[in-house]
Amino acid sequence: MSHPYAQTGLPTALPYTDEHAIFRSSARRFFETEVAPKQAEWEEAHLTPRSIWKRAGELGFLCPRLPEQYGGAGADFLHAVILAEEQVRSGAIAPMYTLQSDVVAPYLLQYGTEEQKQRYLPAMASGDCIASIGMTEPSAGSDLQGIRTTAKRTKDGYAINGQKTFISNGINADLVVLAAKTDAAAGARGVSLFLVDTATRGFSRGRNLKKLGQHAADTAELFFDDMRVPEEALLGGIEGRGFPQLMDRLVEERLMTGVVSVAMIDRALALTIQYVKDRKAFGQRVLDFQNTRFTLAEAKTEAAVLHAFLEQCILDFMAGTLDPATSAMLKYWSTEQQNAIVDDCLQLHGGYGYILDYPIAKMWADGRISKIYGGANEIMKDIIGRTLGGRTR
Amino acid sequence: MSHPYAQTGLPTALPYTDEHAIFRSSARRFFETEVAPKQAEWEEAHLTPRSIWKRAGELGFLCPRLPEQYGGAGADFLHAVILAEEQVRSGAIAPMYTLQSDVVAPYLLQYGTEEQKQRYLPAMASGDCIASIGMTEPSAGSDLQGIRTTAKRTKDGYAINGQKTFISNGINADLVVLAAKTDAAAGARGVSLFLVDTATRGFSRGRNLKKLGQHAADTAELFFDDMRVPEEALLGGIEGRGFPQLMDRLVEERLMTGVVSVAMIDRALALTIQYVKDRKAFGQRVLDFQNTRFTLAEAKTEAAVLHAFLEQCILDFMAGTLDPATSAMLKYWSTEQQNAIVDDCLQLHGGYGYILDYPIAKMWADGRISKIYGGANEIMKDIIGRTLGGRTR
Amino acid sequence: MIRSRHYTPAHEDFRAGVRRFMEKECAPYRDAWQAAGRTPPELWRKAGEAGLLCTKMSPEYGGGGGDLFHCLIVLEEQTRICFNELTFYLHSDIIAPYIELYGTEDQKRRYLPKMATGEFVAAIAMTEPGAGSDLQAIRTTARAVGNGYRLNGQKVFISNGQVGNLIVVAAKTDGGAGAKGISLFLLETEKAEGFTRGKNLKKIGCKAQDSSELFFDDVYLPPEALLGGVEGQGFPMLMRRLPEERLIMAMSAVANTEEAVTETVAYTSERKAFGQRLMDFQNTRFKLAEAKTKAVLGRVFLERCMDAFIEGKLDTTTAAMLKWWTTQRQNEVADECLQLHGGYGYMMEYDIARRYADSRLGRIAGGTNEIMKDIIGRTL
Amino acid sequence: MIRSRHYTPAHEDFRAGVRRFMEKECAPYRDAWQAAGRTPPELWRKAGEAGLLCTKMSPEYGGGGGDLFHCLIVLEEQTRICFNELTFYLHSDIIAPYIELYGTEDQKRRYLPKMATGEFVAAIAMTEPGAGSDLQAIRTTARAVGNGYRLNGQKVFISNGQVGNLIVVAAKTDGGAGAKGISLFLLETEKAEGFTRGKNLKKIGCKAQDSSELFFDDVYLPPEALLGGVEGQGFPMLMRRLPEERLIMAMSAVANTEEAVTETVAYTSERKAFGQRLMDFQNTRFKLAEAKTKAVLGRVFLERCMDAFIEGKLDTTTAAMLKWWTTQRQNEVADECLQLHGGYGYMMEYDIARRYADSRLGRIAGGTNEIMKDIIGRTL
Repeated sequence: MSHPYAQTGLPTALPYTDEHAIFRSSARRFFETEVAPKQAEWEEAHLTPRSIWKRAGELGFLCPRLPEQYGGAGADFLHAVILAEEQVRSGAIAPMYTLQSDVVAPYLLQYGTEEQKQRYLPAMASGDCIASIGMTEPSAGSDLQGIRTTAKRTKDGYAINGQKTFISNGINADLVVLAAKTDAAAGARGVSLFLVDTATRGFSRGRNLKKLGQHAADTAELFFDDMRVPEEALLGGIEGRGFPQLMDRLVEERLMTGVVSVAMIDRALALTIQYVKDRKAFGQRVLDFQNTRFTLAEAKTEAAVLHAFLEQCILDFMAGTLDPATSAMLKYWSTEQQNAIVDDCLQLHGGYGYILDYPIAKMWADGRISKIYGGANEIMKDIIGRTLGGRTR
Repeated sequence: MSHPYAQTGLPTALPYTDEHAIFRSSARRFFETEVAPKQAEWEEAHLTPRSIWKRAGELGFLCPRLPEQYGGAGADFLHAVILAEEQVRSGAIAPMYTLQSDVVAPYLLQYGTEEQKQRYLPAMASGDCIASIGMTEPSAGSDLQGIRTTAKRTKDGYAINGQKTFISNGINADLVVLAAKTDAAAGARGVSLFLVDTATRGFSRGRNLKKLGQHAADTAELFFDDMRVPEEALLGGIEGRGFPQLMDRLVEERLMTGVVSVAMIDRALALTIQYVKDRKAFGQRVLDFQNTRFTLAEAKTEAAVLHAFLEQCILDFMAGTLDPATSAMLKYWSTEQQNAIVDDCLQLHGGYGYILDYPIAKMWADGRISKIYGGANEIMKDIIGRTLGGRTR
Repeated sequence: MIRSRHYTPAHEDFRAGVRRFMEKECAPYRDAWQAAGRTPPELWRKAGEAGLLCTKMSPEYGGGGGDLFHCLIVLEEQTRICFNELTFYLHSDIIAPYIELYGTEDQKRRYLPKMATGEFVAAIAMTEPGAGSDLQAIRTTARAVGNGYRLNGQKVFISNGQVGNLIVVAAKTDGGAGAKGISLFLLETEKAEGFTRGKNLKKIGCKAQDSSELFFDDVYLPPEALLGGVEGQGFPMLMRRLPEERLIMAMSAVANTEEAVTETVAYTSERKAFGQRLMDFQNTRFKLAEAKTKAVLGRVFLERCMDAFIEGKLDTTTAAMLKWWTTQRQNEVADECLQLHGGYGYMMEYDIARRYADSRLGRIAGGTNEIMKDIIGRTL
Repeated sequence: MIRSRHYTPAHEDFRAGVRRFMEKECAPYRDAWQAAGRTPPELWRKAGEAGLLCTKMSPEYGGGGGDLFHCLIVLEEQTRICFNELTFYLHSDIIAPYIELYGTEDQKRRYLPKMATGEFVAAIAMTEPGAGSDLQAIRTTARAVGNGYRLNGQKVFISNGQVGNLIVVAAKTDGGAGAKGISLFLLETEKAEGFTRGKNLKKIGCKAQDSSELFFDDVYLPPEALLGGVEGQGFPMLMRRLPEERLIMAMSAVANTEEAVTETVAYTSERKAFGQRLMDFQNTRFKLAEAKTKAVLGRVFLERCMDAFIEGKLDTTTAAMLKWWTTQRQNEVADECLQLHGGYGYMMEYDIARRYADSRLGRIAGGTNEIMKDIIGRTL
């Protein structure tokens, strides 16, 4: 059996079962009928309503991988893949469910105390609690050790001061997993993560940032002005673990970025192949021009290569053997190809490609951030570059 | 009037006169009838015979820019351009006349003592003396300050020890302009240039290096084993001037590299356009495929852009205003485009493109060094990068 | 560095005036007009008053009597404040010349002075839903009725389609005659019954530049609406204008490429990461060196083509080369420069984000770059 | 790092033997054979003896009874010593299967055992001066005379054309029948009157691999020379073999890409400039990171396609994707890696110079990459 979005007849290497197929078709129905049709409205609002988070929770589409005791379904990683693929396929950029399910929830599950898990995870799975990650600062992008937000010990907890920016879900967030320095002198070892309730005094949100694309997804600055949090807010209860905690999670985050980018490529190709078949110019179909066929043949091949690589990465991840450098290759290459292919596809749309009524135009503007987020691709090359050496066989 | 090899109908910006046109046609005759037909023979020998150097001298094609008192014709820079273009156009890689005329001779003319000029320049113009530059060492490529060859003061001169590599004209050379350290502790200020007669004891030549292409051009290692040279061998008579002397000459050398690369592009395009018109596949001319037309349209445009830029650089150089960064842009961009375009042109030749009977195959192998010689393109980017800043208007 | 050699002191004075205008009358309203999706009529009147419109037009008709460099200066100065969607160039340097070069004396007297003052804002309507770069395939017709015409059809992607009140429309006066059957008409929108504007299209960038579909439902055109007074001249009129139009597109592309480099040099010289300035990373310097090289080559080629144009020697092929090369490089450089801005590059408050979004249009508009390559490929 | 998952201990033993053979019997003679432009017959006998030929062929006919990975291992080990022009794969994995799959029992018995021992060295003659990738346009004819054939025509770019003594020739048995008129013949060169070899073509790289024109002037072929014994089967026979042939080309491309990266990592880790290791420059690390990514993606895609092939599921389109992508990347990576070697990269004593020269062939041979894109484009 081939993957439903495979670019070739190659059989999938992933262990999909019938249950996955059922899950996929219900996810598809949800995204196609309840999420995608609202995108334009949410883009105007630059926000998604809480109701759609609740709805996803009801249907089991939030945090399905959590154990049942924390509100999840104990699902495997392929469920996360399916959800991401189906959301992309429907054309819905927002809500950023994967941020909730695949980025934030694992922090709590992996590092949190039992109390922290009980407090937040069921609410995240139900959609009652919307979560975000507070890492990036105005003066520190990919450079985590350069953060300036501080958490100073008080009698019964911490006083947090600082500022974060580019925070996805920042406007909606009830919970922020916040990186702060508990020991300014200790470098990487001085960074700790906190579970911050956004109802806390001293917390405030800045503007909903205007972005080049991804308009339905809220992105905010966050401010912390002598915000007091209790000791129990420290993730895992031990100071100075923030940096390794963040680092450990990156492999999975890059893998999810790859899943999304490959799905974007699949969608761009599907849309464009349809377009060039329908559209005529100079008396023939646009597909009939050799330039069109070659351009799409190249894109389809890149997609096929990426499918094979992504599946291998997923298998390795599920087996616990996906390493940082390989995940960095996936993130770098998939996002570069996504941008290049979407750009080529836009060009094949001619003037319509620049008009936001056409999905390819939105995909172009939405997708540009992928070469930057989750660690800029220059960081990926740096990671790969550091591991060079030795023969490959 | 447009340039004879212009890629568009744009008029040339260069002040060509009738005299230049006559010079061009006699140069063309020389290269087409006396030089190009011998290439295969010289490739086998990996060397050009001294007779063809003498012949070029007789005809006034060596060092024409030298003043008459030193055996030249007092010609302007455009004569150098014409000679380089016509040599490339004829398909002759060797002899490396431009190295003699446009690289070595200017060192002597600009920095030499009157005695040094009298001794070498007329012989270089007549072809009796073949010259080369000894800069690169096994452990120092583009890094001139890292050279290890030393020239130690003796009673009446210098004792030179060391090794050079990749020396063009190295097998034929009678004269080497040699970079050596006269003061190991003084960094860049410790480098001096010497005029070294290759008949001197202690000088020896290594192998004629086997290269990827450019087989008719000799390239050698040179060894200096306690070679004694008199004080008068020091270029200009003052120690420690070598580094600025080398640096000052680089602008012109990069400009000549650009002339050659653009001429290579013109030749590749002319050959390929002819080929795709003559050759048929699947019942039509290869030119009739859209992929062929687009590929060549792109190449022709790059050639047109480069012609405009090269002409501007030549004008600026003749006016004394061409700066290092602009010359680096020319060297970097023209050699990148040369390689990319020749590669595309080879591809359009199909299987024939890999066979050395076809000139495009040789051009591919010959041309690859251009991204490395005269300062690798990474060095060019470094030079450009250092001058960034400030508005352009 | 190679510098422009063409500016006289008068040009520099003009530049200073344009810059003041851009900073005072445009920059403060940029965001508002982008949100509105259009520029207001007052802007056009003010631009006319300030001498920014129709700078090349003969003073006899109220123009500035300037040259191609006035057009370049306006584009450079609007580029500097990252306001690529100001369409003065379209009105002044692309559309007005149709009337000045091809119009009857009556047409010139009627329209040109008011175009110079900004009372008339012009648009040109060529492209149709089924005919992008393929002009001969247009379906809009102007059927002779009495001594006038009835215009029927539909246009798309028309810049100034919302704000324009004078529209140059390409239509077929003779459906059977192919290229020879196309004529141009001057349509004053206020009087035009049956003329409607579609919605203002939302674009990736260039958001203050309105772009519309236009509909013509049996619109009556008097005989004097026919540009030049002779039918069937539309195609050669359009063809003859293409080199200059592509030259103008390249001006914008080159100016944007330069500005993107300049902004990014400034940004990377200040911004730090991992303990050093971004500019101190070799990757940053190399990428900017590549970008700068493209900017400089584009500038030199542009100026050479401008020289040739002024001498009457710019051919269609060379103009096609210039258009695709400069817009392609503009887009590449904007992409690299955005990347060097990191997350900020994706935020619309940074000009590089806007420049990137704007730049994507250049490879499509004015004939896609594939059309340009086709033109060049035909001459091999 | 993702690693190959397919090797059994038996494979590893085989690899060790191949490596010994390459180091002992090939590496010392590489330069001499490259200068000669061909490999000597003894090499083929020795390779047969050592079990390096026809590793996949059934033991019934003298083969090794192995799988696709034996072919990969031979290619990997010859790539390691940078000897891409050894054509064992062509003989063993491209040509021998024609006879084993399509031949009559007599043909199998006659040729296969001697191919396994290296007594017969095979070539396949398809391409003609006027028909590169366009097989249906071939003009070589095999005219029926008596109960045999007369072969007339000309072939070009035939690998092993000088050293081969068994040539599979594609010819038209029915000039009017298009693809259906093509048949394959087995030509033993020693007996073939009227058969001549043209000069050994000089190539950019792969210099020890002889490549020739072949001429057939009324060469008599007995009836049993017709492969499979039925006329008109040539085209489908060739078509069915294409996926595996392209898979084999990709094996070589991927192995070369990996070796280029490995060599360049070693070189840049040792070589210094401006006071630091080349590897310490960010540009070097980034370029090698890009190259390594391409190598890894190529390996994963290759192995996936091999899995599919073994399961009988590799289609023509996917094989075409694999061929162009891996050969394109091989060439790009060789170019970048050569550049990181500086002047040494241009010297033939450095393997990277040879790899670069060799790599250029992959984008042309076995159907140009444009043909691959055409195949893929047709399935959109």
